[in-house]
Amino acid sequence: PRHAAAEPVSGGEITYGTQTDPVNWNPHQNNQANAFLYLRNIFDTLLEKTENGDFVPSLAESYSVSDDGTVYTFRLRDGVTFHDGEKLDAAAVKLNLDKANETPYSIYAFPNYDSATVVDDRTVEVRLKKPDASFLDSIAYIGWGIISPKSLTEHLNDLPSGGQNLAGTGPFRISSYQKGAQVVLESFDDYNWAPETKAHQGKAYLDKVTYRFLAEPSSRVGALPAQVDVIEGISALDVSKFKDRDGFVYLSNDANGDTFKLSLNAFLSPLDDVRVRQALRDGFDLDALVKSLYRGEIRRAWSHTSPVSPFYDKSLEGAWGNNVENANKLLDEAGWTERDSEGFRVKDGKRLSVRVLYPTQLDREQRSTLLQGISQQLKQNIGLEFIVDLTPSSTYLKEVASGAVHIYPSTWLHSDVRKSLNGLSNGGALATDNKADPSIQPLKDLAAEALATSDNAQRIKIFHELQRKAVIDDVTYIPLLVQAYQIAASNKVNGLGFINQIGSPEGVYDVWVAK
Amino acid sequence: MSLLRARESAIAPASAVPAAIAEVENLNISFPAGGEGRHVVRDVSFTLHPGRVLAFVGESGSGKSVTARALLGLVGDNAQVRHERLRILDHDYSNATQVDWRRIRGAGIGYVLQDALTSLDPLKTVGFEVGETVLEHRLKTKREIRSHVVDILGRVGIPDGERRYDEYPHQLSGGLRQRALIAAGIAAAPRILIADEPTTALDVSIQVQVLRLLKQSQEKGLAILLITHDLTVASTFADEILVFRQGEVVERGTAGDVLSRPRHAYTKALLQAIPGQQTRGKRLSPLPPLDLVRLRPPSASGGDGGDILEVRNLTKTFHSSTRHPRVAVDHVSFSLEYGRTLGIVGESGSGKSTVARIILGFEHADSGEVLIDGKPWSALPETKRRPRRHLVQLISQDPLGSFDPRHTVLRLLGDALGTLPAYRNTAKRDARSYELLELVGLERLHALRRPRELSGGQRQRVAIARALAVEPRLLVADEAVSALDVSIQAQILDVLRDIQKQLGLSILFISHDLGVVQHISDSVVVMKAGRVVEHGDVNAIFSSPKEPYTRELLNARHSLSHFRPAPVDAI
Amino acid sequence: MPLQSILVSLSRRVALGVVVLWFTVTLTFAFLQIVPGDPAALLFGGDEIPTEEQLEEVRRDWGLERPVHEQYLLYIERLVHGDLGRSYQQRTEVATLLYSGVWSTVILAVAGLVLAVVISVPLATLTAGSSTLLRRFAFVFELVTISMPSFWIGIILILVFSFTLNWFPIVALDNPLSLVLPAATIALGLVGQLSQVMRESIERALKEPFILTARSRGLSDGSVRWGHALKHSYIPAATITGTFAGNVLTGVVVTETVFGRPGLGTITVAAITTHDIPLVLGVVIVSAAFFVLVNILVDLSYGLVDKRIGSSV
Amino acid sequence: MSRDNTNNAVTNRLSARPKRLSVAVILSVVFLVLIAIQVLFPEAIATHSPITIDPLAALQPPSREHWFGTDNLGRDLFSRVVHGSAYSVSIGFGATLIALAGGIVFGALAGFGGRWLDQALMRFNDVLMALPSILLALVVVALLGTGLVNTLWAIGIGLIPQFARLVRAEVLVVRNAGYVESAVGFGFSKTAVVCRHVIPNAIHPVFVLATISIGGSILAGSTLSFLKLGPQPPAPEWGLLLSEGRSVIEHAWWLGVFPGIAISLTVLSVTVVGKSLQKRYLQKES
Ligand SMILES: Nc1ncnc2c1ncn2[C@@H]1O[C@H](COP(=O)(O)OP(=O)(O)OP(=O)(O)O)[C@@H](O)[C@H]1O
Ligand SMILES: Nc1ncnc2c1ncn2[C@@H]1O[C@H](COP(=O)(O)OP(=O)(O)OP(=O)(O)O)[C@@H](O)[C@H]1O
Ligand SMILES: [Mg+2]
Ligand SMILES: [Mg+2]
Repeated sequence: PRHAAAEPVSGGEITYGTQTDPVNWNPHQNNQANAFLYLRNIFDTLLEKTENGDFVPSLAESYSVSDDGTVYTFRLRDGVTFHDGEKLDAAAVKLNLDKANETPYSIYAFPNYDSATVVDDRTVEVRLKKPDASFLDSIAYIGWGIISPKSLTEHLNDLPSGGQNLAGTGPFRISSYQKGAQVVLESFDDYNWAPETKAHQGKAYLDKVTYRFLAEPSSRVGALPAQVDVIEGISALDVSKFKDRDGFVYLSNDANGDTFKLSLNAFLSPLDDVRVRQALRDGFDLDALVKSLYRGEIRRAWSHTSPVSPFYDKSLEGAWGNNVENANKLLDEAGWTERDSEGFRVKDGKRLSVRVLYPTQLDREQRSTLLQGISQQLKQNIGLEFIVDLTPSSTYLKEVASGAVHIYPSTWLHSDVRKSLNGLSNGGALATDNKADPSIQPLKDLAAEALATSDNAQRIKIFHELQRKAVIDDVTYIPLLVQAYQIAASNKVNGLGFINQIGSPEGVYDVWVAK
Repeated sequence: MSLLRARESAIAPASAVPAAIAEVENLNISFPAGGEGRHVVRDVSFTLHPGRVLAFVGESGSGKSVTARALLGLVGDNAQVRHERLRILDHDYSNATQVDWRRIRGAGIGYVLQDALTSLDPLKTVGFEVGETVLEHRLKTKREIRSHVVDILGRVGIPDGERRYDEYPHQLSGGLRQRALIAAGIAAAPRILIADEPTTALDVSIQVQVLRLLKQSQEKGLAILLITHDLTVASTFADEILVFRQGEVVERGTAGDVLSRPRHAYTKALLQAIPGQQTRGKRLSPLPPLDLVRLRPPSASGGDGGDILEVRNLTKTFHSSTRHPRVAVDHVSFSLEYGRTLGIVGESGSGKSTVARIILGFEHADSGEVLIDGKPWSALPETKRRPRRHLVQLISQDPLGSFDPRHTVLRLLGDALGTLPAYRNTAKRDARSYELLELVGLERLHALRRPRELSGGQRQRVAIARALAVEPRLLVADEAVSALDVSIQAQILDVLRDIQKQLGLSILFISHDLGVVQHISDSVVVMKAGRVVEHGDVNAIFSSPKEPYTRELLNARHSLSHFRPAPVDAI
Repeated sequence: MPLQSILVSLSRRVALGVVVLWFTVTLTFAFLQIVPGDPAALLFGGDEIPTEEQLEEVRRDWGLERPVHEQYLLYIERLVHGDLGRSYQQRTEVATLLYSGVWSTVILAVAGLVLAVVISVPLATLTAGSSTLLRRFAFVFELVTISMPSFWIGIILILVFSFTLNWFPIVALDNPLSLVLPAATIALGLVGQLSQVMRESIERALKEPFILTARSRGLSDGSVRWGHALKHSYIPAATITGTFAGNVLTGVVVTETVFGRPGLGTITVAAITTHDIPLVLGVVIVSAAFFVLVNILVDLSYGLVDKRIGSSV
Repeated sequence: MSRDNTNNAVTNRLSARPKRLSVAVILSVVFLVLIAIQVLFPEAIATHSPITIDPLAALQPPSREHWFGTDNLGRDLFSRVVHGSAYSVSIGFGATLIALAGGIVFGALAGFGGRWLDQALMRFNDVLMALPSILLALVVVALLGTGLVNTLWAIGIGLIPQFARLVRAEVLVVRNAGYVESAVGFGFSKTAVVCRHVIPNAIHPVFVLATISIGGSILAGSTLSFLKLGPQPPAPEWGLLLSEGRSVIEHAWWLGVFPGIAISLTVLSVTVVGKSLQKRYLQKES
């Protein structure tokens, strides 16, 4: 969705208050959805994803797929140059694809990627190990943004920290960057290769954009409109300041990809008993919590998958949750019948207790508050101790991988079918696929089938099956929120929008300021 | 009383007294703060005349300073000042405003305080301070000020004024500092100079220089108001003397009259209290002798002829990281017989206290030895010495510092008694403590006070009582009376003598005041730079000193008591 | 010989400073040895499990395979050459990262300090030893600022002066006015203590005889306060300002976080949350060096203001 | 030196002694007593449970039912503040106790231990001083993790140098005091002198510093909470409440204001009491 208005004008500049400083400016290494709005200004991808899930040309003027689905041939656009003056050619693209699939350098390596070959100056051929429907998602994803070969060869180690040596082909280039404070981008005058998903062609309207990192939500909100022109990330309470107010534009968008959810470790006692997992899922009133916290600005989730995804299973809506009576019955059945002095259920002298590991750096939009609310309700309703371990520990991934954590709240913001399927088919093994439990093999086979098929209807069917299994039958996931993004701006700013592929705020190529 | 011999008058006879330039009638000052209100000056009247010196004498706290400050309007914000008449330099200051006062301060009346180190701003140069008055009253421009100040510095006898101008007070010796302060006082050519204890903190020889300087100013027509507690100074310098007591003037008259024919009992007592050659063997204070017979004499005194203390060849060098090693005590030997008093005199830094500290076992000598009662003492390890420590007791200049501030007098005495096996029992201890207090002339109510709640004289009595409590044989008194007023000093000296007489104690008496030493000692040790320069009977040494240094010491004191106006060119 | 004595005291302080720095460095080194686990993994930091190649790189950089005493010598040698190591998380030299933040922080700290002095000096001088209304106001003002967490002060300042009144922007970093509120936040954290300390010493000075002497020369109350008494508060005031300057990060961490300003504070917080140990060690060493330097300067300045001090050392 | 300034000073002081406690000190003491009651019997004072959520009553302004209003989960803020006092008070006291213990050990060792030990310990102390306390705290938290107890250590360790310096200085002063020498002169043993005179006299200013640093520790604790490195939610620690409340300050002022007032008043009271103790002490000393 895009906010459009009449008569765009060129020139001018804006200040954009954002939530976070990119941890890493190298698109191959950045996984913060909140940082894509900068990267999308600087880098282009070979293809772009449209609103309805198709792929259209961007740096690649066209592409074709072999019949067996293993060879993709990309024809590159002519006359594209990088910010540093390098030319875009097949060799540059091959270098990028190879780098983007090289671990540990890249975090976006594609498991079925085999090799890329330069056919001629403007043609690249990519070979896959086996057919994979999610490949084009990666091609269009900013994680595979095309970086100047000079940057990649000569300045590889400087790229993460930003700066002049970071060159792409996008409509803006970095003018100055102050870590922890702001980045200033200036228009790239040669830019003339916008994909058709954009509202205009040629160079960007704005001459300059200053992204000011304002981590405090109240600072962003307070600074608009006197000190900044646009902000992103607006808390539910603050929405009323801008929504339907004179002088402001307010936009919000549901994220594509996954929802914010609890991943349950079905291999760790007491969650190894499916009845306990079900009881946990149904033991709290998510609707009420979400309503009081987010005042209708953010929706509760019903599935592992976002409702805007084509793979979303709508039938899950209303199919689970807030059934305290049944939850208590399930726990009684499971043998958790005694109570201890604090009112928690006990079995064989052990308290019914789960540990939720949630790193502070991921905490935003009052998610830890939501978890506390859930914890409180579970205690009151079903006597389950739900310990929210909110720590800045950087070792949480290791801990999660070690299997010692019961619950891991997360969002994989990704429209990447593969990741989604991987998650859905892990049977409660938490974010890792190294848990080789035979019981989850059927799920994995199913996921593999969905990836390999070229029949979209078949894929959707498998997706629905997996979602239902993960949420209703196995309870390896408890969906909580539909992730959403918000933008507010002074109403002289036009052309703001969101990235089709994942739903987070878009770059400012189409943005213009009314005189 | 040769010390206080009336001065041969060098001033004009009374009939020719010039017209008064300041008149104060029935001045009353009180400090109402704190509830009851303290009336510190009552109905004081006096006049100042050009070319004449008026002196205020009296004990500490008698109201001398506040009276003088009333002339400047500087008594303090919290003071209540009333008077029937206050005329200064032909103006009525009865209802003066701050602006009026500021006009007269410095320009009309110069003010010189005692102790120049604290009366000069340590962070300002000498030149700045001297010139400040002049600039404040716009008598000279900034450009002219330097030469003016240098000129004044020269006039008060500071040579090399150009260099001194940029120096800081701490870079000047005591005498120079006091001169600089006087220079600041007269820089704006005032017609009245108030000198509040200008010589108290100075060595005898420097006192002489400063007084000469004042005398010179007086001869140029300045009216001087001199405040001092030192009767010697007042007698040799003032035309008229006012004796203060508790805020009232008890006696007034020409210097000669007041000092040679005192009428008021207080003045008499004051004069009597000054120790020296003539007072040997006499009581200084009007208080009756203590009755110490009840105090069991300390373990049978050795009595005949033996030495309680023998100091052999003591040497002590202090090493410090920043300075050169300093030989504080250099081959010092002397001895003290039972029941006698030995005085140690010498200028500041000559090693007197260090010797005392070695004798008390607080410091280790590098070489040499101290014997007590004929037995080894300083060579013993502390654990061996501990059981005998009670034999030697210290009475220090700063009794307050030697008391744990948290303890009451009763507890202080009790703790000391507790070291004796006979007083393990608390009841016994308390009884004995009260007894001791009574013996040194304190009352029972003092027993429950803390040291800070006692006056200086009372504290020193407690210190003495505490020392006596442990039945010592030797008292070491290091500047024990230096911090006290003359009359209090007189009382303490009397107490010490009573103790010695009645209990047969030996006393090692350290003081820089020759008069005091002369009064109390049987024999004397004169020290200089860590060495003993002379040692012998007190009368013999004071009447016919052999060593030049001893003569020097005595001369300085002599010239002060026989001060005559003299040309001031000499430094 | 004043110059000589200044040089002597200067070299003594520098030597002492070097000892303090050496202690700090040794402490940080010891820290790496003591913390359990693979030091290479620790140094690599971050959230992910490093690969063997990455660990190998760390080991090479820090000489971790060598005996401890050689590691120590290598560590010292690198530091002597100004090499603070590399941040494996940010893939940049620690020195570069710190340098990028240092100016912004220094400007903020100095501005905060200057503002604190500008507020405290008149506040203390005018209210010392008096019982006016102003004194009461000062008393309340100081107590309140002392009792408020500085992030809270910052938030209130932003709300009132930036967002509501729009007087001082906080977003536009190139606008010098954007420095006002952060500097005020730092200043307000210091003003209470500073003016109390200054007032105490001014009051003590006002009771000294030389003040009476100065008054007796016809000086006005103002001249006595500003001309004589104020200077006597320099040493205690400089001492706490010195400790503050050494602790500059404490104020700065909070202020930079609240105001979203770049600088060492922001870098520190980020380094801690991402377990970027080489960067943390770098910050420790740099701030220790800064502390030492500032305190040498403060100590030297004592001698300039109070000549007694220079000559007695 | 005028001959008997001491005499004047005594009388001055005697007249100053009966000066009554100021209103501020009385109010502070009353407030601290209230806080103490809260810490000991939170249930008796709190009107609600501090953790029970009530989504339907979220973000209500102060009312008769909810004196301080409610937070975004409908928890009663007044009750949370009451229960939170235990956290803040234990941070204040705990950190100070740690600093006190460390400072006394360090300072006494340096003061009594002879020149070399003194030099070594004081240089070590300089190092600790040279490290910004916040950095020290951050490193401790990074190493040990967050949580109440770790917060105590983080803050307490940073305070040690201050105490160590003071204890050492006091020990040196007292050790050379006349009354210590005088006690030796009476033949008391070294341990007796230390126990009877040195420690009791050195402890007072240390005690005053401790009082004042309780307030500082509470503030430092709230700063750690602000940086998300202190006690973790749902602990109703005041700094945490304040830091959670700050983001909604424009909509729900009470969430920011009441915890803020709680912190400030507590720190204020502790400081006022500490300063008055200090004043009394100095008055006694001078
Ligand atoms: N500002 C003041 N407030 C209260 N009492 C004061 C003040 N100044 C002086 N006094 C009291 O007034 C009395 C007289 O003091 P003053 O300084 O005149 O004594 P003095 O005779 O000069 O003594 P000294 O020889 O010690 O200087 C003393 O008891 C003193 O305590
Ligand atoms: N603890 C010490 N360390 C270093 N030097 C010392 C020490 N004690 C005394 N001195 C030095 O030893 C010398 C003798 O000092 P002492 O105190 O014995 O002199 P004094 O005759 O008592 O002088 P005063 O009359 O001023 O009391 C002085 O120069 C002094 O500076
Ligand atoms: Mg006086
Ligand atoms: Mg001496």
